[in-house]
Order: sequence, then C-alpha cells, then structure tokens
Amino acid sequence: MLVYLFRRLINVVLMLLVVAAVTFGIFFMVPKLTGTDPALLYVGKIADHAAVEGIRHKMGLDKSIVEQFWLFLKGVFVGRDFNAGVDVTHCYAPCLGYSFKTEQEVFPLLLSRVGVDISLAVGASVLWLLLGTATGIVSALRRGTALDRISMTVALAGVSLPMYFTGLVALAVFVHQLGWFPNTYTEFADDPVSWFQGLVLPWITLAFLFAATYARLSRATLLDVLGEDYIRTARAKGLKEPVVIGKHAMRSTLTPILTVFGMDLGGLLGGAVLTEKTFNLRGLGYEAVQSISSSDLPVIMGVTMFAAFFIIMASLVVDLLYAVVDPKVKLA
Amino acid sequence: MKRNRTLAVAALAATLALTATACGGSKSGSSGEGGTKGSAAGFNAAVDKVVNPSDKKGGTLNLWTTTDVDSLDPGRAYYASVWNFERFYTRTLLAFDGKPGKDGLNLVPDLAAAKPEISADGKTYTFKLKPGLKFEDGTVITSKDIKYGIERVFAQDVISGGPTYVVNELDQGQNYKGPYTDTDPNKLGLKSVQTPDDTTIIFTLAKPNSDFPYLLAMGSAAPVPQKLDTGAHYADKPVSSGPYKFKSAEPGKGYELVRNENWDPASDPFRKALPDVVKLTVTTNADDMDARLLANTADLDWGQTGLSQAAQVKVLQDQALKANTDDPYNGFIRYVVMAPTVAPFENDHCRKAVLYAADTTALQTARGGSVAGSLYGSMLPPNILGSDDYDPWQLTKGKPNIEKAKEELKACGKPDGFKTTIAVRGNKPKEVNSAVALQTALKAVNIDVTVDQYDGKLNASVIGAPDSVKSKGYGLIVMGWGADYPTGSGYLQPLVDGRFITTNGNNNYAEINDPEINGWFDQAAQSTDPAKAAELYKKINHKVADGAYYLPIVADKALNWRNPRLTNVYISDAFGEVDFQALGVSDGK
Amino acid sequence: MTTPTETSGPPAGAQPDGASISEPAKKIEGRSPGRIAWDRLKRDKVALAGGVVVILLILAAVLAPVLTALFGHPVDEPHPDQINADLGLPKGAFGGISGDYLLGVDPVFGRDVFSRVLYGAQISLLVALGAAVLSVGIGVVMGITAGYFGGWVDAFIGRVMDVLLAFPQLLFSIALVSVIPNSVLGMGDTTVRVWVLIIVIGFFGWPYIGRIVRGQALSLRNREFVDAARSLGAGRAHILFRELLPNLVAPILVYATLIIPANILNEAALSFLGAGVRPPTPSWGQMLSDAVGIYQADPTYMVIPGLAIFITVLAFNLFGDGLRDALDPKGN
Amino acid sequence: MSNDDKPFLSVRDLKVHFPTDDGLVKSVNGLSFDLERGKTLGIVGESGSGKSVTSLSIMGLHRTGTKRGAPQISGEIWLDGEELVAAGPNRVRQLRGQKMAMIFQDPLTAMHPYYTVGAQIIEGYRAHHPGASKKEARTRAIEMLDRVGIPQPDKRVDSYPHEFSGGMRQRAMIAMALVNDPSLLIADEPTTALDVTVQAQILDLIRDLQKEFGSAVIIITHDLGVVAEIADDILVMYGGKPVERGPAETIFDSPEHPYTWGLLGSMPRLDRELQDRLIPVKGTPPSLINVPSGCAFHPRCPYAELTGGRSTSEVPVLAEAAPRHHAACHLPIAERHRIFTEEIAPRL
Repeated sequence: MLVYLFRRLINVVLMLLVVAAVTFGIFFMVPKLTGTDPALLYVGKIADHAAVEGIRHKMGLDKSIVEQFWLFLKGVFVGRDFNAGVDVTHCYAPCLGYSFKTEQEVFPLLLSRVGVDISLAVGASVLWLLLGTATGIVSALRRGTALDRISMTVALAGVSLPMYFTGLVALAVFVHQLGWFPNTYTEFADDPVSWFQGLVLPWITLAFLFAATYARLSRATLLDVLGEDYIRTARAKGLKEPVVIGKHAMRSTLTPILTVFGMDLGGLLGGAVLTEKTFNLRGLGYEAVQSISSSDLPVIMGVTMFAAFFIIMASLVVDLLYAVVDPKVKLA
Repeated sequence: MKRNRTLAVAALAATLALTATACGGSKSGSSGEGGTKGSAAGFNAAVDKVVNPSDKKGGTLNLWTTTDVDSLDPGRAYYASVWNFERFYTRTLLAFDGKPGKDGLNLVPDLAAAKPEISADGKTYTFKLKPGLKFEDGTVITSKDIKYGIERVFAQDVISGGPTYVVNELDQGQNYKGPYTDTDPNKLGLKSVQTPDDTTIIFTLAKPNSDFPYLLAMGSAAPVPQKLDTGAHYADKPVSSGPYKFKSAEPGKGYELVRNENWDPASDPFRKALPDVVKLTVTTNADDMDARLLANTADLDWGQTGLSQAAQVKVLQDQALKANTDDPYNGFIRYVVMAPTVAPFENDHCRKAVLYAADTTALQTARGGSVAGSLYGSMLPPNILGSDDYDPWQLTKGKPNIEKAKEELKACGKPDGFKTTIAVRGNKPKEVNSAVALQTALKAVNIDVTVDQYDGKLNASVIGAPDSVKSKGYGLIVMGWGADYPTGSGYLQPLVDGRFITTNGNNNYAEINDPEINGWFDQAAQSTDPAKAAELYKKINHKVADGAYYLPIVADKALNWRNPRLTNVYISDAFGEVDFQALGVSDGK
Repeated sequence: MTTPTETSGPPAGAQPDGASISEPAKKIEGRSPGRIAWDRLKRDKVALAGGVVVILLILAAVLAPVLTALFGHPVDEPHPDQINADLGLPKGAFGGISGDYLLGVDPVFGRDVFSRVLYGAQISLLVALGAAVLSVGIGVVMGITAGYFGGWVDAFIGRVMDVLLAFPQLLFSIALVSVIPNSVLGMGDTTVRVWVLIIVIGFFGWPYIGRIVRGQALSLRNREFVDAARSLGAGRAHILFRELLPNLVAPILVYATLIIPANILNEAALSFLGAGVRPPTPSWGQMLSDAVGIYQADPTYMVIPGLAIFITVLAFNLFGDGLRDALDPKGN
Repeated sequence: MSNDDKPFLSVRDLKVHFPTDDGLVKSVNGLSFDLERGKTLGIVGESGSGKSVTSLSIMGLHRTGTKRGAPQISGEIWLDGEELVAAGPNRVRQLRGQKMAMIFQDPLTAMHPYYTVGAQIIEGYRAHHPGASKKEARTRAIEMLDRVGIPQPDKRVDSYPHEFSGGMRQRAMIAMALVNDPSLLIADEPTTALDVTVQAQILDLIRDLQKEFGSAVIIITHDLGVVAEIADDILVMYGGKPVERGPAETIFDSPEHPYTWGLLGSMPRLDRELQDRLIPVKGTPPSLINVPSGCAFHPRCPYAELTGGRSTSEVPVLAEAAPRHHAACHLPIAERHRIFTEEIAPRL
C-alpha cells in the first residue's frame, strides 16, 4: 500500500513535469512563431530598445529555453532568487515565479484565487451529486413512468444547454428582474451569508449542468446493474426489494459515479472558466484567461500547474478510494 | 497615457447590468444630507466648472474600478487614472493645477518654490525646492530624492513600464544604467542632473525642449527616498510625499489611503485633501460596479472609462439619471490610419477616396454612438492647445460623399476600386466594429477590404513594425491615441514626426517623414511661449490632415457617473478625468 | 471517463460497456444486427424527430445563402435605419423582429439575425463534425493499437491519454486559438480558424474514444475470430482494421454521434470566450458573447443564439441516444 | 388442500409472454409437468426454447432481471400445495431462497463482486432466519462451505468471489442456495461456465446433496450430456413448448422427436472426434414472436415432408408414445422408430 502510494506520487510528479514541460514549450515557442516579444508588452507606450532589453533581462527571457525551464523547476522545488534592484528577494519553494504583469508572486496569488473555485466546486458538487444521482436512481426504478420521462427530458435539456446561456438567463431573471440574489462574490471569511447568497446562482447553474449528466449516467448505470446476474441472485435468495436495490444495486451504481465525480471535481477546482466569466467570479479560470491575454508566462504556467495538479490528484484519490470500494482493485 | 479600455476578456464584465436596487438607489443620493445641491447638477455639469464646491472635510471617498492599477510606483505607472490618483500621494516639482477644463492644463510649482529658471539657450532648468517638505516618515524631501527618483527610471530592468521621456532627455549618451548598478557612492551618478544643495536641482538638456516641464510633472520625476526604495517592490507601498499615504495595498482587491500627517497644506498649491480616507476598490464585475454607482453606494469609476452599455442605455433614457453624468473628452482620438507604404495608398487620391467614402456616422455608432465620442475632422484632440475644428474632408458631416470618392478613385487610377486589408486589434470590440463598419462603407465604391484581427496585445510588433505593415499589406490600421502630456508635440510627435519612426513599437504608422513638419516640432520645442507653439501645432495638424493619412473616427468621450454626494467635482483636461484629489464627500461619511 | 470542465464533454454513458459487446446479441429473429437497429430506430419517434431536426439543420446550414436570399438579408449588410444610433440598439421591440427581419437585427450594425444564425450554423456544424471525425480517427487508431498490442505500446498510449486529460483543455484551446496567425497557406482568416478549432477540439477529444476503443479491442483481441485470423497468418494491420474494426463500428458510431453535440458546445464556448471565428463572420457563441453586454436592454439577441445552440445540441443528443439504444445488443 | 393430492411441484399450462416493441415474445407457451421430492428433472433445449424463463417463473423472478416490459403470465404453478402464479409477490419472495433456491450459470457474474462470499451466504440465511445472530449465520455459512467441499471454509468465508476458482465459486453458489435447506433446487446451466473436469464434480455434488436433503431438483441445460447421469426425467423444450417428455433412460434409448435426435447428436462425447460430430440441427432457433405455423420445428426438421403437410398447418400435441413417454410430433410412431433405428442411432 505504501509502496503503491509512493509509486503513484512519483507518477504524479512525473505527470506534472510533463505538463509543465509541454506548457512551457508551447508558450515559449508561441512568441517565436508569431515573431513577437512578450517584453514589448511590458515597456511603456513608447518602446525604446534599451528598455526592452532591460525588461527581457528582468523576465529572464534572454536566457535559453532550457535554462528558463530549469530555473522554473528550481523555483518549484527549492525556491529561487529574484533581483529587485536594491536587493535580492528570495521566493520560497514552491515558487512559481513572479507575474510579468503585476509582479506579484504567482503562488500566493493563485492560492488566493483558488478559494473561489473551492467555494464554487464544493457547493455545486454537493448539489449536483445529490440531485443528479437521486434523479437518475428514481428514474431508473420508475422506468417508463411519467416521472422518468420528465426527469430524463429535463436532464437531456440540461446537457444540451450551454451553461453560460443558462447562467445569463438566471442572472437576467433572478438578479436583474427579481433581485433575489446579489451579483457579487464575497469571500467566506469576510461574510459567510453574502458568500452564500452570491454563490447560489453559480452553484445552481453549474449543478444543473452536472446534475443532468449525473442523472443520465446514474440512471443508465443502475439499469445496467439491475440487469446483472448478481441482482437476480440477490432476489433469488429472497431478499427484500429495498435490500436488493439499496444495498446490492446501489453499491455497484455509485462506484463508477465516484470516478466521474472525482474527475469532475478535480477539473472544477483547477478553474471554471465559463462559470467564472458568466458570474464575474475571480478564480483560477479568470486568472488563466487574463494571463493568456497578457502573455504572462509565469501565471500561465502557474494556473496550468494548479489545474493539472487538481486533476491528477483527483484521479489518484479516486484510485485510492476505488481500492477501498472495489475489492477487485489491488494497490500494488 | 494608457486608457485601459475594456479588453475582450473583460467584455463580459463590462456588461451585465443593474439590480433592481439601482433604480431605488438613485433617490437615496438626494436624501443624503448636504447632497441635495448636487443631485441636480445636470448633464456635463462638471466638464467646465466645479460641481458642489465645498471645503467640508471628513468622510471616505469610495472609488471603484474594474481595471486594477498597473503600478503604484510613480516611476512605473502608465494608466491615466494612476497618474491622476498619484496626486494623492506623490508630489512633483511641477504639477497640473487643480482647476476645471483647460485651466487644469497649467503647470504650477508643487515641490518647487517657483517656476524654474531657464537659461537663455533653453537648455538649463534650475529649480529651488520649498522648505520643510517632508515624506510620510517625516524625513525632509531634498533635491537628491528627486534626482534619485529620476535615476530609478533609467533602471529599466527593474523599474519598467512607465514613461521614459526623462531618460531620453537626460541620458545624452552617457548610458546611465540607474542607481542600482551605479558606482557612485551616493548612487547619484547621473551627470545631467545636479544637486548642488538639498534645495536646488539643475537639469541640463542636450537641446532645448519647451515641453520639459511637463516631463517633470510626471510620476517618473517624483522624489523617492533612497533608503526606503525597495526597487521592484516599491509599488507594494510607495512612500508618500502628498496628503495621503497608503494604509493598505492589495493588488486585485483594493487600496486604502489615509491622511499623511507630514504633509503641510500650506506648502501645497492646489490639493484640497478633504476626505479622511480614500478607498479604491477593485472588482471584475463591471455590472456590479455600475449598479453601485447608480445606487450611489460607490462614488466614482476610478478608471473613468464610462458606464457599461447596459447602464448607459438606462441612464440615457432617463433625464434624472443623466443629470448625474458627465461625458467629457478624454484626450483620445480614435482613427484609421492609411499606410502609404502599402499600395495603392502611396497615391494620395486613393487615400482621399477612403476619406470621402467613409461613413463616419456608422463608424461613430460602431464605437457606441455620440456619447462615446464626437465626429472629428483632424488629429489634435480638443483639450490640447492648437486644436481647432479643421475638417478638410468634411468628416464631421457624418455622411459619405460617394461622388467625390469615385472621382478620387479615378484620379488615383483605380476607377474600379481596389483591394486592401484593415488591421485591427482583435481584443477591442469597438475597434473591430469600426473596422467592419468601414469595410461596409468602402464596399460602396468597390474598395474591397479584408478585416485582419491581430492579437491586440502585440500591436507593438505587428502594426508597430513598418516591415510587418508592409509585408502584411496593412493599408488601413485602426488605432487610438492619447497624449502623455497635453501639448501638441506630446500628442502629435510620436504620430507624425519622421524621426520617431522605429523598427518596433512604432506609432507613426503612416510613416510621415516631412522635413517641414519635423522642423515645426523643433521650433515648437524651442519656443517658450505656449501660444506660439500652439500656432505651430495647428500648422502641423492641418498639414497632416491635408495629407489625407488619417481618418479620425471620433474624439473619444466617456459617459461617467458622479455620485451627487461628491463635492468639488470637475473634469481636468490634463487627464480627461475627474480630478480625484479635489473630491470631497458632502455627507461626511 | 469524465465530463471535462463545464462544457459538458463527451457524453456520459455514451459508450456501451464492455459486457454488452462481448455478449453476442441474442437472435430472437433472423435479422441482422444492423437491420434490428434500424427497425428499432424507426420506432423511436423522439430519436427520429431528433434525426429529422439534425438533417434540417444541416440543410439549413448548407443552404444558408439560398435561405438568406429568400427570407433574409445579406449576412454582413448593415441596416442603420433599424438601429437607434445613440443606444446602438434595435429600434423595434423584441430585438427588431418583424416580417422583414424574422429574428430581428443585431445591435450596433442592424444586421439580419436570421441570416447570421444560419451562417453561424455553418461554422458550428462544420467544426463539430470535423472535430468528431478527427477525434474518432485518432481515437480509433490509438485505441486499437493500444488494445491490440498491449504491453509498452498500451502503456505509452495510456500515459499520453492521461497527460492529455490532465491538461486544462479549455485554457489550452483559448491559448492556442489566440496565437494562430490570420493567414496560413493562403487560407483566409475564417478558414484558418475553422481548421484550428477542428484540430484543437478534435485533438483534445480523442482520448475519450481512445479509451473506449482500447477497452473493446482488449476484450475482442482474444476472441476466437481474431485467433482464427491470426492462425491463418493474417498480418497485424489486417487483424486490426479488417477483423477488429468492424466489430467496433457500433460503439464508435454511437460515440461519434454523441460527441458532435459536445463539440458544438465546445465551439460555442470557445467563441463565447472570444477564441472562435472572428467577426464579421458570425458564430453562435460570439453572438451570445456580444449579447452579454446588452441582454437587459435587448434580451432577444441573447435568447436567439442560445436557443439555436440548445436546439441543435438537443437534436443531436436525442438522435444519438436513440442510436445508442437501437444499437445496444442488450436492448429489447 | 393436502400435500398428498398433488405432486410436490406441479406446473400446468404455463404461459409467459413478454410484450416488446417488436411484438409479443411467447417465451413459454403452454407447459405442464410434475416433479416429486427426491427426483431430478432435466429441462433441455437451445437458447430461446423457454427453459430458463420457465425456471425464473417458478422462482417468481420472471418480472425482473430483464429490460423487457412486464410479462404476462398465466397457468398454474403449485409448489407443495401452494399456487405461485396468483400468489402475492411478497409471499413468493418468502418462499424464494427458503423453500426453493436457484443456482445460476455463471457463478462469477451471479455473485456480487463487492461482497465476500461469506457475507452473501450469511445474508441469504438471515433473510429467512431473522432471529439468527450474525455469529450463528456465519457458523452456518462456514458449515455450508465445508459441506460443498471448499477447503479451509473458515478462511474462505471472508474471500471475495473473484478470489475463488470457477469450480469453487459454483460450489459457493450451491452453498448459498442450500443454506436454507430448500425443498426445490433449480440449477440453470450449472456447469456451462466450467471446464469439463469441474463439471462432473459439480454434478456429483448436486446429486449427493439431493440425496442428503431429499429435495426436488430441476436442472436446466442445453446439453443432454449434463442430465444423462443425474436426471430421473427429461423434458425437451422447443420454441416455448415441450416437444418430448419422459424418463431419462427412455429419452436416451428411444427418443421420439427429431429435435431430440439432434440434441443427442450434438452431445460431446469423449470417444468421438470433433469432426465426426453429427451436424445436429440446422438453422437457427425460431422467432418467439412469429412462431412458425404448425409444428414450430418444421423449418428445421429434415423429415417435415413426411408429414404430408401437417407440420406446417397443425400444431402437434404432446401425445403418449410409450408409457410415461410423450412426444409432440406429426410423424407416425412407426416412422419415427424406423428413422431413429435406421438413420440416427448408428451415427450416435
């Protein structure tokens, strides 16, 4: 078990390295391909050659790609020094460098952003998990009834609607017309009530999309499971129907949903670009889009690493949980 | 200056609009004590006079913005709003006066005791400092602090991003690299600036430049105490020399200024310093900000870029709401420039054909209608001395002249029209709309335009590189320009002086290199009489207009909300914005 | 598998699980499986309706120039007379809907929304179908290769898929789309962008189908008919593509049908984020993005492209669901 | 009603029809048979002959386990004097696992992968012994595992199904079925998923256990070989109907129905090479929706012409061919005997 965990963690690090290398490569190459210089973005309005050179040097863009990447990795693992003019600033590991644009340290910046995504993901995921699986299970058990048809129609509509459209309609109706919710995000630490109010619509919008997917998934899975031989066996033993469904069928139905859930949650934690944009939330997704539009390589790298980290960790956690849930899976 | 127009990314933010509370909220302004007078100030009331003059102190000024400051370090900021905001915490030798309209363009001695002594050859400027000036920590502001502040800007590898005019004027070939690598023990190695004593500072220029005082009014010439300089981190908490100092600065969230007890009001020529606290709140939610503004729970849009479209529609349809807005010129002209290096625009008749065929009303609509800017005939914005309503191509009439356009096409040898490409920043929706509108208008005379949207942030190397303009065949380029300092050369020189053409980051897209024009700039630089200089700028502007290189779309305006509780509200032509430092709050809250 | 980020990714439950394939269809009647599927599909009225709408949409997109000429105005033609110049909004109520402008006009320019929606359909369907072909192409080749060869080939392809799935795809797509040049190999801006969208969406989509095909190939490769082919000395390529592929047709077909609506949503999301085709070429996501600024004053302009996306995605989903049920050997 | 009046298990004119989109599937279309305690009945037929649906109907499981619509069931099933078709679902559930139990074809899929073998046996025991403590139930489970020949049952009780070999799993399945001493045991293809040597062991086990418990056993199989040793009576089904019924030795020695001949011919025998196998019955099983007219077997019957057209027009009835031996065939008895002895027997 420990050996397995160790191996997996090494694997996580390797995957992150690959993601980092690819990201770095792409965003290093892009300016070369388009024949542009990121340094030009950060000089004043009237660019002068010496100034551009100075900025290139400050950003480290005058070094080779290998050297730049090496410095990036060094920063992540042991920290690195930055020349602040009057003195040298040490950026402690895990150091993702300084934003080209704001000159803030990237790691704390992103840490402060991730709260939005955690708030968003946690609230929405609880909603969609409960709502989606419950709907799917009831639909499967009441297969062919009006309830099933209506639920599945709504679910199909849910997966067919772009979430930003749903979000805009929700905003138009519940914020602008009815005025039920504020249109701002407040940090939990500042005011839990406002935090909650501000997130209700994003939660519902996001949860609606995912709940629709989960309803369809759990219905299909449960129907498959109900057709399994072991369910027939359970009935043949004379078990009561609630036991057959609640115990035997549920365990097999919820297990695959766990996988999907873990991956979805991991994905969301790494930034929910569309939700953040629609609801003016300032999380990792917002930061990502901003950094891309300003060629802010350290932030792009940081966001990508954060997102990849969440996704990869989610799959690790899912695998570990699977070993608990599914006796067939052995961690070795 | 950079006017931080809505980026494509922020386009959404700049949109969602107002809560129901916004409607009810507009009434609350009038119910506030002392605010009654201001509530009916009227549309554009602050454009040329002071709204709610008052000396009432106290309260908190609540500024909001959807665009974070680029830097609080006076040496590194380039946003107009930061330059305006710096007046709270930064004093310079000279500063723009705190007066409405054109009076705000005058420079007054701020740290300096008086206007400089200028040598007869116009190359040496000698300033005496006022006595007893102090930084926020109580140390005296000396001439060496000013010199050190200027020297920092030379260290472009650390203090990047701000205007570098002082560097261009003062380096003079000595290749000074800034104080951080300075071998001088006092880090005061810049030879062109001398500080014989703590209250005297002498600048020696290589050649006369009558605009030099304006450069000294910029943050890049602000004093920085060497022992408190933190280099790249100075922006985290700049040291105040003005009436307020930073209590907190959290990028992306907000900034709070409180009174600087070491500031002496008696030494200050114009700063009012009325509120006890100045707060600047950063939000990404333009919708929310506009709702707060219209509800009068926020005082002013710090960015001064105008209400978002939804709020604008609401305001324009309601006279009572409209009375709380101003729609001033912000010093920008939006234009399309024609590149004579790209065929057939080497022929002025083809350029004129475009000018005649352009539907300027459609172009104006594309930018957001009349509140977003006035039709304009030439290339010197209304807030700059020397500007007039010169309009040789009758662009302000708002209608294309197809007949004349066709004549010009014939004269150009292209009676059947031609093909060309228009380059536009893809992240500027209004510019894209302008390009599309022009494309449509030119179809009428068989000029077939391809709209090429390039990555807007890379303009310095796309349209800013003459080689690239030529190779990509950018006959037409959509751009906008605002002056860094409000003189004819501050505005026009980068655009039309042939000596400003560079291989990268060029702004003279038409590559105009007319010895006569260049000469006029030099004459203006030598002239110490602003009126004479203005006359020269007028000549330059007319000659450029006659040359048919530029198609001005609009002289930019922005419809901004002003909270009725604000006192001393007026637009300073120096920034094209409300003068922040003068503001007070009538209810004292 | 999982549903990536918020843009409802490859459909959950789209793939029949392994068991259903390894268990030969019970031949109740002497009909071929294809015939049975077709008979079932014919009876599924909802799926047929979806199919009909899909065909109509494709026709409408193809015939956009004709329909526009008959019922609308040229797609890029401005109608300033329909616009309140100061507000930039349509003069008429409901976005200026009238007998002359069936779906109203767009803000600022007053262009015919009917025409723009039709031309938007071209982009949307072209990108979605193209990306689906690409995903399926790469996914099938990689999946079969991994599943058939096993060993290090499988491990390597598996790793590649893991890394791809760990990438924050939406961010990457935005970044990649934002740096592409305007003209490549003499193709115009729109053509280039459509290609890039196809490649980006298609490329990030292949691991999903790759995994499914791999699983199927794994379970099939030890089956008798493959053994038989192998014993007859058939080459690897022959076994892979002649023996294995035909048996994978059903799941691939189902997956392809269900990935199209996901691609439509992806394309719309990228356009919404400003990374799609560029104006004046219309696309639905871009129209929604434009509408964001003014939906309170002109809600019609938000609702119409939203509904266009919704109806299209829904139709594909309905048809895809029906096809899946019809091809499911376990169904009745 | 007393238990003496009727056989222990009596099925009368059982019909099970499933409505589907394609039409009504007549899975079982008129089946009757009796079975006494201590006796073994083999029901033989191809897939789709209705044999599995018959067993599921007896268990009351025909409603579930398929994606089909609710089935229509008619006829009577008497178990130990109690009618099951009309009985409430709850009553049937109480009988399930207690009085009647079932073993399924594939023990791997028939056992829940996420629960230990012991837990699954214990669960079955406690369902019908609500008073039993966990410990008692566990002791019982270990005892049963021991009884079916699983070594180290006290350890294996905590293993998961996938940790068992195929044969062991089927033994565990049997232990699970027998944990409540059922009077009727239905084994649906109990050996199909196992390899040949294990098959014999399992059949031996079932036979031993039957002797020990005295229960009635129904073995359902497509393979006559499976029931050759173990069954007392054999019922051959085709297209949802019985086509031949009789004592096992009679069926093997003098089968009456051409379909049975085919089945006999397809029996794998150790003394025969694969290639020498009789090619049994050509064609595919009949549609249960559009059952061929007349004799359902006629499209595949090599002797259909010999009936003078009756096979396509008239449904044959199960008629006595010999004492306790019935067959549903239009061929005259003499003709059948001739064909069997001249054409079929030599090739078997």
